[in-house]
Amino acid sequence: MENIDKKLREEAKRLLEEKRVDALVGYETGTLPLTATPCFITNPEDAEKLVWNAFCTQNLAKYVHDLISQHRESQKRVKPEDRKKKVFGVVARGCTTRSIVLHLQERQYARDEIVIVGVPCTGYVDRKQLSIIVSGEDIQEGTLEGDQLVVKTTAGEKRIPLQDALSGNCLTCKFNNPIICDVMIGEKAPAIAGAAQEYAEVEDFENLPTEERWAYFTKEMAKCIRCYACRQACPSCYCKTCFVEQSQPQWVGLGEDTTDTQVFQLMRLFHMVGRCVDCGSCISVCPMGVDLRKFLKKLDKDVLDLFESRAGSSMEDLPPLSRFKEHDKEDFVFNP
Amino acid sequence: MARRKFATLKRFLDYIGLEGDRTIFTWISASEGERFANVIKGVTAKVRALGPASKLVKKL
Amino acid sequence: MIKDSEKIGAVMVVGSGIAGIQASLDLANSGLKVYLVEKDISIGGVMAQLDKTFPTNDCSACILSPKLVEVGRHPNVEILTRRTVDSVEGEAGKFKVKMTKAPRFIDLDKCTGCGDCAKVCPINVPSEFNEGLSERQATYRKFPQAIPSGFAIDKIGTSPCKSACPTHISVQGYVALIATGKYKEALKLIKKDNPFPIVCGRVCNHPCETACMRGKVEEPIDIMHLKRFVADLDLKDETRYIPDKKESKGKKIAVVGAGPAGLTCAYYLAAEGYDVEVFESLPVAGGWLAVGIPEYRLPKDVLKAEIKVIEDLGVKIHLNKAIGKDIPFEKLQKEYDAVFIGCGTVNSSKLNIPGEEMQGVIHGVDYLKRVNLGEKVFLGDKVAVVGGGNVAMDAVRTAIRTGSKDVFVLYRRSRAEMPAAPEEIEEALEEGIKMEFLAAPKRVVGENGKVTGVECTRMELGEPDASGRRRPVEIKGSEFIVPCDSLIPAIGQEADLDFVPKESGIAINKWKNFDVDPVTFASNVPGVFAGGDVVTGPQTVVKAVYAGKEAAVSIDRYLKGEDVKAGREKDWTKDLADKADVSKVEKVARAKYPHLKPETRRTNFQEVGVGFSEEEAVAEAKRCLACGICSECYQCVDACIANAINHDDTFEEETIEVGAVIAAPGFEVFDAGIRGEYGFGIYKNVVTSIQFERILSASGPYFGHVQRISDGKEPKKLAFIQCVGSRDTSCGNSWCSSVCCMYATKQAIIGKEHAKGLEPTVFFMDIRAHGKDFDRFVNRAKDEYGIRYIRSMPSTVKELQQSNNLLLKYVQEDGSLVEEEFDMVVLSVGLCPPAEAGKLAGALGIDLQEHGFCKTALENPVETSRGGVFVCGAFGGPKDIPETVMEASSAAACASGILATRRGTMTKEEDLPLESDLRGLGPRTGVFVCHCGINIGGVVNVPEVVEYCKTLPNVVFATDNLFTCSQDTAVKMGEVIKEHNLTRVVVASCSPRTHEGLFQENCEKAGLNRYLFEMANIRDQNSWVHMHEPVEATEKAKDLVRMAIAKAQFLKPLKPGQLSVNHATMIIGGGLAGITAALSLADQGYESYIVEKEPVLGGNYRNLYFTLEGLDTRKHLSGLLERVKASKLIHAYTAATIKKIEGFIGNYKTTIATKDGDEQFEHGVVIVAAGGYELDTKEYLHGQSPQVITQRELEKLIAEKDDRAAKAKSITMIQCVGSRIPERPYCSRYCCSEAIKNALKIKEMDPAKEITILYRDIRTFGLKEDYYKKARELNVQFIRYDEDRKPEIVQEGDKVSIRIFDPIMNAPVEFKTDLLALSVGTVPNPGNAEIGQMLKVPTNQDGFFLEAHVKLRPVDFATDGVFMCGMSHAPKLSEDSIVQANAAVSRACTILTKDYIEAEGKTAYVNKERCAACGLCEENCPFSAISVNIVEACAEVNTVLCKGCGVCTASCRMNAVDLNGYTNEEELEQIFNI
Amino acid sequence: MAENLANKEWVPKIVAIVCNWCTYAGADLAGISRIQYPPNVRIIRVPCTGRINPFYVAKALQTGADGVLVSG
Repeated sequence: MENIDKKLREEAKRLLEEKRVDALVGYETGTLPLTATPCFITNPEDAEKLVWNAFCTQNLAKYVHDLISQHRESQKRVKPEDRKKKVFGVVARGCTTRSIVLHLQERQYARDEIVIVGVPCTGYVDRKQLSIIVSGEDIQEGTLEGDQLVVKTTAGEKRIPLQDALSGNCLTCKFNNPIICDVMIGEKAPAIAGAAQEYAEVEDFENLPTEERWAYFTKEMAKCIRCYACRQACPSCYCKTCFVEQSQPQWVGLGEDTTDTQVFQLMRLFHMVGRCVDCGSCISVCPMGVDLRKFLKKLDKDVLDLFESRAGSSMEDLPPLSRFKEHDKEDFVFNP
Repeated sequence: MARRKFATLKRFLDYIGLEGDRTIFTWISASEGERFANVIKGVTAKVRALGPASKLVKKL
Repeated sequence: MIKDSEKIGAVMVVGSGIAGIQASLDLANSGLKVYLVEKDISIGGVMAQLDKTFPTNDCSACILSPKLVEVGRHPNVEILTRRTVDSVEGEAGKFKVKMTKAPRFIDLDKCTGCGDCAKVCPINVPSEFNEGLSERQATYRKFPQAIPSGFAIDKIGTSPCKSACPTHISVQGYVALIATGKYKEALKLIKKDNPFPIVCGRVCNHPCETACMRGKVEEPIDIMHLKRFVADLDLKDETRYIPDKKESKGKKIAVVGAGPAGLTCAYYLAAEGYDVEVFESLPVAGGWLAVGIPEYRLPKDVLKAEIKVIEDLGVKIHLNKAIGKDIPFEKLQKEYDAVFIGCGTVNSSKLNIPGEEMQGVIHGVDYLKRVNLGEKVFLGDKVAVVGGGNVAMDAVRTAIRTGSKDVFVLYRRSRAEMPAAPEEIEEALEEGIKMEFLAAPKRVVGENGKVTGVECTRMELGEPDASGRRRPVEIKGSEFIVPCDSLIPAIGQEADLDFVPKESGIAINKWKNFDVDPVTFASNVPGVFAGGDVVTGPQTVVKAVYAGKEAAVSIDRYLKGEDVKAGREKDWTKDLADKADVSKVEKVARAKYPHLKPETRRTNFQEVGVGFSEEEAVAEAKRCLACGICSECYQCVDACIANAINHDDTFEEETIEVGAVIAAPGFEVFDAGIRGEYGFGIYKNVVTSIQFERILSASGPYFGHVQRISDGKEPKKLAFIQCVGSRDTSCGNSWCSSVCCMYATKQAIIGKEHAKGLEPTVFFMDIRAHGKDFDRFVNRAKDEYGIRYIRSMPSTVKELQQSNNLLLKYVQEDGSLVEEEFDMVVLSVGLCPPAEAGKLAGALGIDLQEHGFCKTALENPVETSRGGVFVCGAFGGPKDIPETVMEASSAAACASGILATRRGTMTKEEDLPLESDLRGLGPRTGVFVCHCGINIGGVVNVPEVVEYCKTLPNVVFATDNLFTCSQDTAVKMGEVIKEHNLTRVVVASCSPRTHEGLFQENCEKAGLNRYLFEMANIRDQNSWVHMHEPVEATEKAKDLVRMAIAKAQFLKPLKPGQLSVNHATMIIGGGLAGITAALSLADQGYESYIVEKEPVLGGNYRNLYFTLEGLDTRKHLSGLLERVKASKLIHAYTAATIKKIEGFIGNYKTTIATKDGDEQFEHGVVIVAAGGYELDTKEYLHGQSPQVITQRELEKLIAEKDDRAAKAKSITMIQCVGSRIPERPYCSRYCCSEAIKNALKIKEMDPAKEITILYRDIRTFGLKEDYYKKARELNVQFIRYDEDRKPEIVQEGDKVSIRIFDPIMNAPVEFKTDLLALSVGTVPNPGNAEIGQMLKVPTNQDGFFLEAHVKLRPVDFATDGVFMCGMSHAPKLSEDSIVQANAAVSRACTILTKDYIEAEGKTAYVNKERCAACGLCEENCPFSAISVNIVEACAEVNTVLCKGCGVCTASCRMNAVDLNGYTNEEELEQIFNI
Repeated sequence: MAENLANKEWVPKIVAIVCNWCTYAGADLAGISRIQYPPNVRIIRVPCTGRINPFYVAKALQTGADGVLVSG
């Protein structure tokens, strides 16, 4: 790890010094123990802040998108001849690069507006899971030692296998190395063992009776407080005005009606067809712990099954809803 | 593209527990008057078997 | 030459299949007026009958219908149906066309197409549209989506029965109604023309039966007794028919005589609203019917019932009132407004022989009258009746019933001449009455003034007299005495006119009858009319009825002060429907009319005829042959609320002036019956391909279920036999029909899709898949669908009796004979010249070629032998749909080339009022709910819906209309819009697909933007489909209207965008296609820029010397190039490449690089004619052996008389080199023709040369087949090889040795050849991809350009303003390129002729604030109409390109794109209102 | 749907969102051919199947449709 951080910092510093990037988005150590938070660096010296470890949760593509959009927006007020291009660097693990691929395919920015600093990934720690493991105790201190988390809480010190605390999506991740990158930091990470079972949970759910599935959906959606944190964290959610906030027509009621919440979630989820990279950002930020992954993963599975496509898996694998094949499955068609 | 959208939608609605037979997709060409009537009969029969909708329905 | 200024800016298009439609649209869209002339009742041609189209399996109806609607609604296309062209005079630029318009019998201006008429029509005839597999009515529409949508009546003339009936009842009509169980309607129909059906159903002389065409088959229909069957409904109060009486006119009419003439006259006048009084001297009404005809034929109570109906209609009958005696005639004249005299002939004619005054002589009339009035008259045992008429029969049969024992007839001629009805004579004989023929009374013999006998003389028959009967001549000295107790002379009657005083001045003729006008029955004295026997002398009942009826019409007209006679003379023998061939009609015996037995009836007055049972009547009625097709039962007239039906419609002649003519009459399908060995028409399960097409069609007779005709079962093994009536000299059809291989493949595939277990087999000679993507289609049929192809023609088809299966006998390629059983056989029938080809060619003044197709020019396949007359489609030779469409456009280009200067001179543009200012008004909705006659109103409670609408938000006005589409409602709608300040209009009626445009126009005319209109479909999708659920249908109607009103509040007034058009064209490629296009554009008056990358123009065409048909292509090309050079409008850049193309339809700017540097020009459209290349092959030692050359090189050697060709003794050709292989799975189309062309040329030079052609399938499609035949006749050898057994080539000295497996010998053969010519195929221009990118247009998987639609838009790209022609599209022959180039020009002209392009109103728009420029819309748009503006980071819609499909809208996650007319807000509002 | 049907046997309420060129035309043809079918369908016409936003299906269900038919 030390080694990776070092290489990362060197690379970041060089990029900034050589003006290959105007700013770099990465992670720094968080204020709480066993956390990391996104950071923005414009000064080569600040590269020292950068870290890359199992606590780097958020998908930074979201930030890259925001930065570029903001910059572009600001340039609209500048005379065309004076407009400036800015290049952003980003520390990107596999799922982040998938989002970047998606952004590129969806023309959110050009390839030359970003420099991707690829990092290998073995998964990140799920704070909610960790909290459960430590029975909800406050974590006062914590370190990662090899594949063990050493956690100090009011109840004492506890050693936890890292594997047990990893986020669900990481445990079955098939894309734990960057899809595309300009610089790769370190060696590629080994394949994740659980990747073969990535749809096991979805398959189990599919086999439940209809009423149980509906009950689960209703239960999960009932937790939702419509804080929209999921949307804010999601790199694929970049609509300027989310449909929830649109009027004429108003698509979804804003009140506390349960069906409105269900429809909101349903439609937001459906916007992820062929676009969810399973980075887990939405889940990690959800204050209510809604099991969004259960549903997102289903969309992922169907897109793979129906269209042989996976969001952001390569530049050539275009978003499935922008094209069709003559021999797409038609088994959903009703024939009386 | 529409076909792809509805293929996914149908599976997804079914997945979250809305009875699949409530949302039906099909193709009927301009020369298929008989088929249209049969589709309506078929859809009505399927939905009738499910009973009145209650899921996702907004109560006023 | 006609001066430009005198040319007519209109074109006549003859024939309205897809060719005629396409030509019309192109012409009308480029500023010319079009008359689309069709002999049938609607347009659409054969394509409307097809189920799917190859090779994409698109639904034919789906792709054709929009075209039908477009041409039907086009303001500059006048559709003239039921027209035939008689002559075309004049010359190109100005023709005078004479046409005949056949009657349709339904007024298209009034017909709403609701179909109520067809529902009531009792006549069923085989449906032509379903190829006889189902039936249609005589009132019909060919298919539901037909244009014009109005119905027509199929009537070929007056049926003989109707013509023969003196009262001209629609006999066929009531017979048909009886056959369908509509007895009341039948009675009503009869009484329209004859108020005495009870009488005429019993005692008529029924000339109708004499005329009946069934008589030619076996025996006529028993019409009279069928009439009695329904007439007896009048016997009962609850079933009788009394016509509706019109409002009283307050006028009085007197009728003298209550016989059939008088009472008929009274009946019709009373129904008209007159007060009629009848004066009768006898104590009973009915005249002769009451006192003449005996009870056993016409029972008194039955007659009374009939007269009761007349009385109940308001006719007053005064009995025992003799005019002249009880009431003076003058009094009638004075007190009544008109008088009708119908008093009959009451006096018996005298024999005028000695002794006639003796006791015992009683005249027939008096005798019958006394008996009928109830007197008991006994005439003694032995009674002689003199005469052979019906009165004589009545007298003699009455006599036997009043107790006389020996009763006989004396008649001076023979039985054959007897005027009495044959059945009367027959019945009399049955009753034991004797007849003494050829005996004439001379003297009454008696004793004491009492008769004891009559002396007669013998007669013999001489020459025929005026009546056509042979005149009796007395045989001198043959007198003999017949003893009798009574003698009844019954030889005639006379009128008694004494009651009319001489002073009245009424003219009397020499026969002592009133002298009246034969048509009007008016006497010379105004107000006095007479008819019946009193005018004609003794005649039949029906004639009297006719006189009374006609007199009633006259009196009505007289009293209204109208011309009494005008328009009433009618020749009923004209337009007689008696020409049908009845030789094949199946015989069905006439029903035996049930009688009382002679022994039970002869002693009493019981009615002899018992009457048909219902079952017997219906069966007898079903024997009717429906001679006239339409029976004139007038059910349709009653059913049609729109009053559109006119049974008196007639043929009319018309003349129009046009500047050019396009003949597109299509083709005729081969009559499979000619190939008798296949059993079509004999074996039920042998059908033609066009029938099978209907079987497959979802709208066909079996709703798309594949089934056998014999038992309706799904077949398993299905055989297609190809080339039935094609490539077949035995029936004179030597040509290839060009489309059968493909349609059979399509039918096999679709059949298999419909019936999963189907196992189709195609028997063929060569598979001709010579079109774009055709081979791929056939490969799919083989590989994916497992369809079996057998290269053999079955020799016979035999039916197996038990199963109705079919046994096919065929010889396999190796010579072995196979018998195989199939469940069903489809004969792939060929395309023949249209039946009317000869007549049409004569009328148009054009030549036909040897087979009867239109003769066309070698340089241009749409040119005929007459200037200004063009041809397109299968009339010029068999071809498929895209070729037809291309030719149609091409013909349009050639026609408009002549008339370019007259564009816009005959077209119309409407002036619309300024739109009203709607600001501040908000949604004020007016709702119009349509009854559509009873189509909606009969099911939906329309007033309830209207009331409901009034309660809905934003509705300020709601009303109902009988027909919202009628002209008067349109006016009313306009007034309401203004009066109520409506800002939204909602119409609840039929389908917006057919009527939205019409109602939108109404809005526009009232100053309301046409997009502020919305429709609810409460007919097609409600009342018609829920006919038995009126309550639910009404609720549904309310819901549908509510949804429409809800949507309407969000509608916005839209202004379609406009774009100016640059009138120049860029043509990419200067080959044959490119220069043809440039020249054609120049003819149209438009500038063009040809960009050719080679240093010279001409392309591949430069390599040709001659065509198969014999055109000198060198000369042709140099002529073209000279014209290009001479034209000021053509700018040709050679050795030039395109650097950049900017812009879109109407406004392109292109930069090209030339040897002199960059050039830039602006243009409005692009024609891609980038051509193709000959494949560079290394196969078969090409490039290594000097003996191996290409076909193209061989042509050069031949043309330039090179030694290499001249000295070669043997020449071999290999076909399909580089074509039809996995890397290039397409056919290059021309190679077979080219090989045969060269072979024939060589044989022409030296017949001794040995020529061998190694081929896979010989594809000399269409009329080229004749050359293939010729080559075989000239001993050119053809050896077939399979793809996996290609010929093997080895160099041997200065020869090439060839080894090939000969499938006929079933062994390999080896031979040497001096020259080997390879038919190498075409590859697409490698530059296509780059051109495609610049123009944003796609190429297909082979690298050729992809057209907008393979069938109907073969030269268009999906992107507007870009067209293609020549080999950029697909490999093709030079003539194909010429056609397509002209077609591209025609399509381009639809844009170039406009100054502005008008966009669709309902187009997409972008909400910039929401757009994140993700580009999904751009990727999804099929028309390249939306794209992301990178600078603005936002999508933009090009409204001119946008077709309003809304794909972008639905794909936009941000909801940044929305679609005018179908906005999210509008659509959601509908969902909220379900 | 209006109230006076409420006391009858329950009839499902079905929304059909259909393409103008195909299914809508097919529905018209059913009418022209007088082929009877249950009166419980409310058709919403769109210019093309591609116009149909999947959201409409959800909204139709939320509005209380018992079934939604999407047909191109």
